[in-house]
Amino acid sequence: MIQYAAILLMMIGLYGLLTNRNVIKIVISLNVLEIGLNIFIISIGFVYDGIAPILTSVNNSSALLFVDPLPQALVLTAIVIGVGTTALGLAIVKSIYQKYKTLEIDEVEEI
Amino acid sequence: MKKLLAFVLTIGLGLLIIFALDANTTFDDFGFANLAERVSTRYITKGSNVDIIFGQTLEPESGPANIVTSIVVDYRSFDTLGEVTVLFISALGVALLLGSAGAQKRMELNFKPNFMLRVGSRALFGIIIMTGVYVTLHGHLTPGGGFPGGAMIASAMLLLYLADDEFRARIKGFKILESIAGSLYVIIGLLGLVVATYFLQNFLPNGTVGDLLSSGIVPIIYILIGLKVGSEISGMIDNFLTEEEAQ
Amino acid sequence: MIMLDYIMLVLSILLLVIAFLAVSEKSLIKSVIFLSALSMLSVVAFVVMKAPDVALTEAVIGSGLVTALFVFTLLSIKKEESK
Amino acid sequence: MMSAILLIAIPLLAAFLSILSKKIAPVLLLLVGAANIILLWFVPSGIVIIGDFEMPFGISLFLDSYARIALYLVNGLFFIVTILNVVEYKKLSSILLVALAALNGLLLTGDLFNLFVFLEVAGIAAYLISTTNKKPLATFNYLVIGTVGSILYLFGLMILYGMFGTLNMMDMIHEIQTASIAYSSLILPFFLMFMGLGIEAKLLPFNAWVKGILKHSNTLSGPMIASVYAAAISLMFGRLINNLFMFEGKLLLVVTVLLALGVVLGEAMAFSSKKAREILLFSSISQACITVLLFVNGIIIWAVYVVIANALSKLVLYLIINRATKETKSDDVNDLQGLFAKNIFVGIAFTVAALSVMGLPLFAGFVIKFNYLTQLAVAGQMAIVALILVASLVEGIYFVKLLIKLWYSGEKEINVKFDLPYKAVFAVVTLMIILFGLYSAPLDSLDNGIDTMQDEIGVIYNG
Repeated sequence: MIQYAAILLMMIGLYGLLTNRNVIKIVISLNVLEIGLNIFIISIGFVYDGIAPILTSVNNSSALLFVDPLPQALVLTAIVIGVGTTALGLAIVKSIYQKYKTLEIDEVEEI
Repeated sequence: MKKLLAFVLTIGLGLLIIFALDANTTFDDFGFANLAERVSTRYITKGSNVDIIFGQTLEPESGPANIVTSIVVDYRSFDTLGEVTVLFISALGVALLLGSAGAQKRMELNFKPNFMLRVGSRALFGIIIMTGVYVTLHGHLTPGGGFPGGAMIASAMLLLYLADDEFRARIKGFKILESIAGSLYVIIGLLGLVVATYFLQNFLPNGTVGDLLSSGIVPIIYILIGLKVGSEISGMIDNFLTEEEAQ
Repeated sequence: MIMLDYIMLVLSILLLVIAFLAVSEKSLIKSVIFLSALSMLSVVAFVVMKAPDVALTEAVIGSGLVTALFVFTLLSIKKEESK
Repeated sequence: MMSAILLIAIPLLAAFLSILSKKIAPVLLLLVGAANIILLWFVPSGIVIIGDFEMPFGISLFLDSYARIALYLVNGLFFIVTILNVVEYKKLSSILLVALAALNGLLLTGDLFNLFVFLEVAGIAAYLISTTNKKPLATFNYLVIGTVGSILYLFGLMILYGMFGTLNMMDMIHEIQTASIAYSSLILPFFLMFMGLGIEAKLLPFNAWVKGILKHSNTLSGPMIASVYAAAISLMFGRLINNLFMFEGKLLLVVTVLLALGVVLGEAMAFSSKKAREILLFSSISQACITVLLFVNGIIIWAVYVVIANALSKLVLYLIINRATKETKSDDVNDLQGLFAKNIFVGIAFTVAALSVMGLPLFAGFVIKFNYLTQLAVAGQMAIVALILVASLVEGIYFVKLLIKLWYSGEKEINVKFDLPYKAVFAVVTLMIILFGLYSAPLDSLDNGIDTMQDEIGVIYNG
């Protein structure tokens, strides 16, 4: 169920990218797209009544039914890449505003 | 009108993808991921056919009890090296775009921290730093590790920036810390190449699963990543909150 | 449909509604708040899908620092607007 | 001890150290750039395991003659571009070091998720290099479209992971070949990954960012993005097309039509543009589409030669135009009129490079174009052969038009000073183009066998 929601979440992010003309809204839509993709990746590894892939004193043996740990390791990387790109995007947004005094793409006459 | 068309198109594309995935029999359905066919069985059983018991197994193939950490820092440690580079170059880019040669001073925002914020943040600062350090140190046992730990340390710095609008952390110190932590990570990797046979190989003993001082270089690397991520994001926050000193 | 499926159903609907609001909201501040709420909901989704590591990272980085960066950008733009 | 991983680790270590002091950063950049080329000479081929976990479980690099040629080309070009620009763009030294590590990682890595991480690192480095064009909106466009490209690639990759459960390139190829699955289920992931990488490789329908970036490029961002990045990403893309993607039936048709459209539209737009840099960027878009078209049809060795010849000629063309634009402050064709009247040598270099891209006899471009057209004809793709011939005709017309304008001086005198290192680079490239044009025997010494990934899989899995 969440897998379908994740795919639709990505599509809403894509919709945001296509229709928004405000620069900050585009960065927000990019974030929505990334959050959707992260949830989709985690949903690939989900197993019904599996437990979190961590050995603890309670569930201590490796024979138990675990959730797939690999997608979680990948999403850790994808989240931090998302932060890096968003921070860079916002820095560029600030320099756009300093140069053109507007956030709307249509009002910027950058030939 | 254009928005409605775009909306219908994207949702249609989404439904198309959903149907394609449903029709795809080899693609495991949600909740029925068949781990036996996947590479991750090796990560869970750590390559041994006998059970890995928390607190008893000695010298497993990869130390951390937290299997996700064993993937992030041991099995696929090269990904994390690339990952750290992404944050490094983003922080560098933000400094390049927003920073400037001249002296920087705090931006006067029409936001004066009131009494509650100042007192509250002093109390919270200690707790957040402690949690950040705890999460980083226990990365290989409990959920968390370098990335959330470092980000928590950076959010503690963020709290200081909010609590007092004259405060400026020592950026030079962050840069040196960031550079040392990053270079140490690569040097540990090269050490693995020189001492053992492969780059980023875990050449220290793994100890028993579940001890604090276990799994070789993994906690060391996670502490370095924690320091690096913490200093980078604090540097980013400083760049976002300062502006050119009006000469 | 076990209890888990009900939770997931509610979560999916909430996720989609808040995402659509975040994307189609006119005012920037509201849009950023919706994005932060979406980030918190994704943390709940990660916890439900048994991914504690990712939930912790997303909570601290996603809703904590990313929202802070957005708010700082908006503040500095509002300041220059008023100048 | 001497393993291929050093090509990535040494630039990364230098990048981390270079932020300590601004003075040593450019020195480190040049030192590591040269060290990489020398190191490449001693590095043994084969699979390089990282972290002591064998093939599908850990990450591994794969160095064969295909990757070695690509690495020589990318490291060499990178070194040339950094030498010419290090004095002027000192601030970007750390970013260029990270870009070098990322490009080497792209070409070497044998793991598909690792490829995504290096794509992001190289992408972010490219966004920062393009900020030197002082056009923040174009950089913003590039960032958004590049990130969407990486997200599409990751989405396709995770669907493949959901199906086959592995992330290693060789393991995935083996699984796809041995799994008895309906081809229709592979169409979605392959097309998503093709679109994601197509955005990075400047293929037509997805390259809205190229115009903004290369139209305002300077002597660093122009050659770096149009020549070094383009070569690295199309060779990596070629590696994936040869081994991973199996294009058949409908998907092959859709991809071929998309690429053919890219070639034609690229040439048409180049024909109609008045700005010198626009002509160059549209011609490099259509060249990129031709390269991917060749890879899709399995003509590997000639596609690699097209990438090499294009990278070298684009380097010369972009350096000359950007250098001239910096002096004359505009790259409109009539403002640059008579550019070569004063400096004949630079004019010859530009003409040789342009004619080689066009594919005129006597130059390397002709030999390469002749061979890949015959191979395409042998493969029975007559429609594509005709299309490329028409494209070359159009290309010939607008290049000759440009050359005539640049050679015969109009009313005002332009004298643009090209200092010695520029002339040295032009001399070397012109010599190579003419040498390989006349004496093309060494070109035939290599064949499609340079990409040995399939044999490696055979060795590993069938014992």
